[in-house]
Amino acid sequence: MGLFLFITQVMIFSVSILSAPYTDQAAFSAYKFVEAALSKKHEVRRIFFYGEGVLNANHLNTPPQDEINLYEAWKELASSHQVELIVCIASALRRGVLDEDEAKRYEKDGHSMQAPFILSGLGQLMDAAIESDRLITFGS
Amino acid sequence: MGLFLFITQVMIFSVSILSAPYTDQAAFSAYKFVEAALSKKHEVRRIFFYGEGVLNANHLNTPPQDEINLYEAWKELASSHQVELIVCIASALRRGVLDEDEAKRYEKDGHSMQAPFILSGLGQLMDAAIESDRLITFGS
Amino acid sequence: MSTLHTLSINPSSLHSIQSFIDIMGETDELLLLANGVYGALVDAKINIPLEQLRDSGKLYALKDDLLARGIPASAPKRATLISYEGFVDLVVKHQNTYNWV
Amino acid sequence: MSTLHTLSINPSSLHSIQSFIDIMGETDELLLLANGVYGALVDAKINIPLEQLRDSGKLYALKDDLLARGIPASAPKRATLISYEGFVDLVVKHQNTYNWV
Amino acid sequence: MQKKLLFISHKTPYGSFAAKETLDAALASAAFGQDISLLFKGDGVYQLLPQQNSSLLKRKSIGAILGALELYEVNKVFICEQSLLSRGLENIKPLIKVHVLNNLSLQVLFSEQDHILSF
Amino acid sequence: MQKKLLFISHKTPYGSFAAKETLDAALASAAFGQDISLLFKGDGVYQLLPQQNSSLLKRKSIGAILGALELYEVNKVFICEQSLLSRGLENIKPLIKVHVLNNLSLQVLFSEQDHILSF
Repeated sequence: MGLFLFITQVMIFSVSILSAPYTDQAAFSAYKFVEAALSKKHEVRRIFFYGEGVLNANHLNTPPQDEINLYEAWKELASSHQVELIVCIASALRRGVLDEDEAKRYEKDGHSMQAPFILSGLGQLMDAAIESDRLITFGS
Repeated sequence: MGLFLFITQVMIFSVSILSAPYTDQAAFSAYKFVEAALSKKHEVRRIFFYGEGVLNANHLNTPPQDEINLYEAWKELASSHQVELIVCIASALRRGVLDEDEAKRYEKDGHSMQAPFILSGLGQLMDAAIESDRLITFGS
Repeated sequence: MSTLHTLSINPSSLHSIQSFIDIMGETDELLLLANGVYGALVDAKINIPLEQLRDSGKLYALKDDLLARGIPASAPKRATLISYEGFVDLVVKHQNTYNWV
Repeated sequence: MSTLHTLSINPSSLHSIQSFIDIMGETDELLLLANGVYGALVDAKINIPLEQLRDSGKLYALKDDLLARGIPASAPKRATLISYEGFVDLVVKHQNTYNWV
Repeated sequence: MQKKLLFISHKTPYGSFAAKETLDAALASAAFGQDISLLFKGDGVYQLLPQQNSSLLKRKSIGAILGALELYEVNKVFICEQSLLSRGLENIKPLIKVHVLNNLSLQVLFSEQDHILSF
Repeated sequence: MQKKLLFISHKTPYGSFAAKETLDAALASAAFGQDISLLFKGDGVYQLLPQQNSSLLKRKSIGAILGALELYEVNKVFICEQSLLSRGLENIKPLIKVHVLNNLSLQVLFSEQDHILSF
C-alpha cells in the first residue's frame, strides 16, 4: 500500500506579442495559448506588447460585434488571472498608443490607452525573461 | 516661322494606401510619389486610406523627432495642394482610428482622428477610380 | 536543450524554409499554426522541405487552425494534430521556442 | 494597354516571383522600390527570375531606395536607376500599375 | 462613367483582414455600377477551399462574403492556374464558380483594364 | 540571476522598424547584465551591408545602432552563413565584426540558450 502522488509540472510563462490584433493571427493565437496554459494551472506572469503588438492595447479598437474583441479579452485575463499587461512605451509612442499622461506630455488631443494596460520600458521584458521558465514570442 | 508649343501631359492621380506608416515603407513611398507628381504639375485628387493604411490618420502617432512625421506630412499636403485625405470608416473602426463623433457614438473615452482627415465609405474609392486617369496602390 | 520551432506564416512566402529545417537539432520539433498550417497540404511543391519531418513524429499542426482554413482531411497524414493544450505541453517539453519568421 | 509592375517587398520572400513575370505583357515594365530593390543584387540565386528582364530595358530601380540600403554599385548593371519624378513618368506611360504582393 | 476595374486578392482568408476587405471593395464597386473583374492569385486561392470553419477563429466566414458576389452580379471571377498548381490545389472544388486562367489569359485580362486594384 | 538569451534579427533594416526594435531590445538586455547573443538570419543579414544612407528615407541609421553593440560589450554577434550565400552576400565586408556560423554551429548556439527572442 503506498501513497500515489500525481505531480504536474507547473511552470511560469511569459509571452511577448509583436503583431497588431488585425494584421495576422498571432495575437489571437497568443490569447488562446494563454487561456490553455491557465487552464492547465500554469502561471502566466506577464504579457509584453512590443513593436506592432502595442496596437492590442488601443482601447479605441472597435471590431464588429460578431467577431472576437481581443482588447476586451486581454482585459478580462488581467482581472481574472492577475496577468500583467505591459506595453513598451517607445513602441507605443511611435504607433499612437498613448495613455492620458503621455497624451498630455506630447500635447495631444485625446488618448488611446488606459489601465489595466501599463506603459513601461524594455526592462520589463528582461524581468520576464529572468523570472519565467518559458518565454514565447508570437508574431513578427 | 512657326509657333512652338510645348505640351506636358497633365493627369489626374489618386492614390490608395494599405499600410501603416511603420509596418513597411509603402506610406513613405506614397508620400514621395505624391510630392513628385505635384512637382510635375499633375493633380493629385484623393488619397484613400484603407485597411492598415488608416493608421496613417492617427493623430496620436508620436515618432521620434529626428524621423519624418508622416502624419504631419499628409496634413501639409492637404493644406498646400488641396489633396483630399479620405479614411475608410469600416477599416478605421476596427483599428481604433476614431474621430470625436465616432468615439461618442461608440462611447469611447478619447479619440484619435481629426480634420483634414475625413472618415467616409468605399464609395470614395470608386469615385477616385472613376475620376482619375491613374489610380496607384501602395502597400499590401 | 531542445527547441520547439513554430511556423506561423504560410511557407509559400518562405524562400528558405529549408534553412530553418537545417538548423533543427536532433530532439527539436516543429509546430504548424495560423497560416503555417498550409504547410500540412501534401501536394504542394513548396512544402517538399517539410516532407523530411514527416513520419519522424516531429511535425505537429494546431487542429483548430487547420479546420478553420478548410484543409483537406488528407493533411493529418503529415502531422500530428493537437489542441492549444497540446501546444502548451510542447512548450513545457522543450526549453526554447523559436518562432520562424 | 500596358501595365507597370512594382515590387515593394524583398523578392526572397516571394515564392513565386516567376509567376508574376510570366503574366507580364510585351510592353509591360517592372520597377523595384522599397525592399524590392534587393532584387537588383546580381549574385543572389533568388533573383535569377529577374535576370530575364535584364538588358531588355524593362527593369527599373528607385535610386534613393537602393542607396539607402547600401546596395553595391554593381547593381545598376541590372536596372535603370530612376528618381521619384521618373517613377511618376513611368506611371503616366502605362495605363495601369500593379503592385506585386 | 463606367470603368473596367480588376481587383486582385493575394492573401490567405484569415491571416489578416485583407481578404475580407478586398471583397468588400469589390462588392462596393459592383454596387456602384462599375464593370468589375475579381482575380484570386497567390495565397488568395486558399480563400476558395471548401469546408472552412472560421468560427474557430471567431471570425466572419469568407465563404459567406464570396456567396454575395452572385447577388451583386459579379460574374467575372477568375483564379490563377499557376497559383493553384504550385500549391497542389488543382483538384479542389472551389467554394464558388470561378474561371481558371492560364498565364496568357491573365495577360489579356490585365491589358483590358482601366485600373488594377491590388490587395 | 543571469540568463543566456539569444536575439534573432530576421528583417531588412528599413522595411519596418523591426530591425531597430530588435537591436534596442538586445542592447537593453545587455545593459541589464544578461548573457546575450545576437544572430542575423534571413533578410536580417542585409542590415550589415556597408555604405547605407538612411537619411534618404528620413530614418535613423541602423549602422549607428550596430556601433553601440561594442559599447555595451555585446561580443557574441553571429551571422548565418546560409543566409549570406543564398543572397549572394558572401563577399561583403560587414559593418561590424560578426562571426559567420554554419548550420551545425547554429544548432549548438540554439541548444545553449535559456530563451530565444525572435523578431
